[in-house]
Amino acid sequence: MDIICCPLDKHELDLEVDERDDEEVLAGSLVCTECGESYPIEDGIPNLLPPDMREDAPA
Amino acid sequence: MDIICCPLDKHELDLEVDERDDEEVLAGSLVCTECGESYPIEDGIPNLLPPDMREDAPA
Amino acid sequence: MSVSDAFDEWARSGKDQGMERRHWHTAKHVLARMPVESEARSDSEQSSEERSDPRDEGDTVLDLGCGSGYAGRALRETKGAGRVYGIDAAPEMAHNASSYTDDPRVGFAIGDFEHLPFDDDSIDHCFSMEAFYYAQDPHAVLAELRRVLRPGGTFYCAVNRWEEHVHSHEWEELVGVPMLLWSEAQYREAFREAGFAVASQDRIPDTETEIPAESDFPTEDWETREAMVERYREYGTLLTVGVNTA
Amino acid sequence: MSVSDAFDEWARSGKDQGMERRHWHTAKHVLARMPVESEARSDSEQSSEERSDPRDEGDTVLDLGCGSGYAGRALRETKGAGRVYGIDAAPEMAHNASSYTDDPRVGFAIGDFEHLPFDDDSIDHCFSMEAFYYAQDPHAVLAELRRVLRPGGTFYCAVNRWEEHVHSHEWEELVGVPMLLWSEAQYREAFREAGFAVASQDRIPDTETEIPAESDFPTEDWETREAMVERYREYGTLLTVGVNTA
Ligand SMILES: Nc1ncnc2c1ncn2[C@@H]1O[C@H](CSCC[C@H](N)C(=O)O)[C@@H](O)[C@H]1O
Ligand SMILES: Nc1ncnc2c1ncn2[C@@H]1O[C@H](CSCC[C@H](N)C(=O)O)[C@@H](O)[C@H]1O
Repeated sequence: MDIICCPLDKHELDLEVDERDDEEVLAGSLVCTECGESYPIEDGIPNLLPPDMREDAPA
Repeated sequence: MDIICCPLDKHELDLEVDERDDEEVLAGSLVCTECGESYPIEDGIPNLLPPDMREDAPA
Repeated sequence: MSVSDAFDEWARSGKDQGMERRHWHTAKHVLARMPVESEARSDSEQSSEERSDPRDEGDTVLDLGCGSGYAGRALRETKGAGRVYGIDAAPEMAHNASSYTDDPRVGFAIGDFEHLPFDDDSIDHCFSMEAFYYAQDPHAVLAELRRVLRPGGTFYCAVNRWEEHVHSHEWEELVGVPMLLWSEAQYREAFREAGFAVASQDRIPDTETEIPAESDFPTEDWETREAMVERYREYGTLLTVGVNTA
Repeated sequence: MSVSDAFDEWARSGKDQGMERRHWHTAKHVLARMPVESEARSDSEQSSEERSDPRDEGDTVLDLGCGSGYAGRALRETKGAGRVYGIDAAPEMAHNASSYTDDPRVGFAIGDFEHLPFDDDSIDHCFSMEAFYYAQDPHAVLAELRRVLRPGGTFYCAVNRWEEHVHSHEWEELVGVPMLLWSEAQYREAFREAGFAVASQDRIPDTETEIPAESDFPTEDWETREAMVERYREYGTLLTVGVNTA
């Protein structure tokens, strides 16, 4: 997903791999090279919601 | 028809009225202010074909 | 025989109205999609001096190869278009079209769509049904449209004859005048080359033309019912919509 | 309950597939119109270094509020789209969508369409079905789309709920989340304000949803058969197509 960027400041993301198979990264995170915000990847799907919209965000 | 122009050089046209009723010019001509080409109006309908495409043009 | 001589003859024998009736089956769906505004757009910044600009009274629409002129009449009635101009290269067509309406905001002229008699940036939308493929130089038509359409203006190009539509290939021979035969991709490519963005392209089926029962085939025009169904229900009309991104 | 919590629940109970089945009746006609190219366009000037650009392999399409992700799968299969991305704010929706395909050129992400995680000028076309009106700030969605779409790129915005469609007014209460209710003119105006040209707008009838016989009314959902016919056969889906003229 080479056109993916940080939803907040639209800067590049660095990939940090925790677990992968032949085809894709299953778990890990995408970290914004500008603001440092980290976006989790679970089951191969990145969660690029702004942090305050994430399920685990304090209500 | 205020946006009508010469089909050849796209310059403004001057209206010359031969016959009119209350609503429109029935016969007359539209003359290009730049190239001088004259376009006939018959039964209220201007013939703005390039001159060499007109019916009366020599074949 | 030239294209306009041929269509003068059609106009004299009333075939303009036959075309209107048949083309309406799909043309009405094309017209329904057109984003024609009936009032000045809020984004148009006009000084009070310009208040007589037709645009204050709604969008200006051009109908290329207008035939009986039904499209302009319909857009005035259904969408309140501000002004509608129909042009046709066949004088008898333009005269017939003019005789079917006395709406002062609908005007007709005899003209060639490769040499448009309109100012730059003077038109909001252009519609054309079953006419574009008569162009001798289709690229010249697109260049002219690009010139007369305002930025953001649309060109609705509808044809019943194109490469993928196999049943339309023989028409050239039947009508006796030269006719373009582009593929769907060629339409898109030519539009883009001329500076239009292609906003959409699809086939609009004609669900209204009556198709006789199996036992009536072959008919005068159709070998098989299957072919006739394909022609109308599947191919129908090809619509390509371009937007002037200038 | 938040919109994404509500749709997480829908996804868990398989309602994503029910929506796919129902929405397909009109969505397929919307998708058919999209001018998605399967190969690099001749007008794209690319140096050999840029050959790995996805665009060389066809257009890139984004599906906003993708649900089960059927739109992206269909555009890969029918038009050979180069890449397709679906985003949905409900994590369970994105996970379901991902489980329905193993096409490596179809990707899903959890994301908010008011905060798009895509580079400027990176998308050729955007499709969205039955999602736009959940936007808290619809103008922000349009601004984001304007940013990510390439010049000449299209936004296909399809909704079954809008002002003129009287039978959709009560939905907000039924679903329990706030929902926008724009008129057709408001869609056009908002698109133009955001810098899109409006290429077309029309209602696409749903001719497939079965409508019971007169004697079966009132049903659970419908007081009268007439109202149900109006809902599906007349209103159907409102499609507004915008083109980024930037
Ligand atoms: N170069 C040209 N310039 C303008 N009109 C042209 C033309 N070549 C063909 N035409 C016109 O295009 C029309 C095609 S027939 C279609 C008529 C009408 N649009 C309808 O849908 O019924 C004819 O009237 C013909 O005279
Ligand atoms: N702000 C937002 N950003 C992204 N997706 C959103 C959203 N608000 C709502 N959605 C999603 O939009 C979807 C609407 S349901 C429609 C799903 C699919 N397009 C179909 O046609 O079946 C839901 O899956 C919901 O989670």
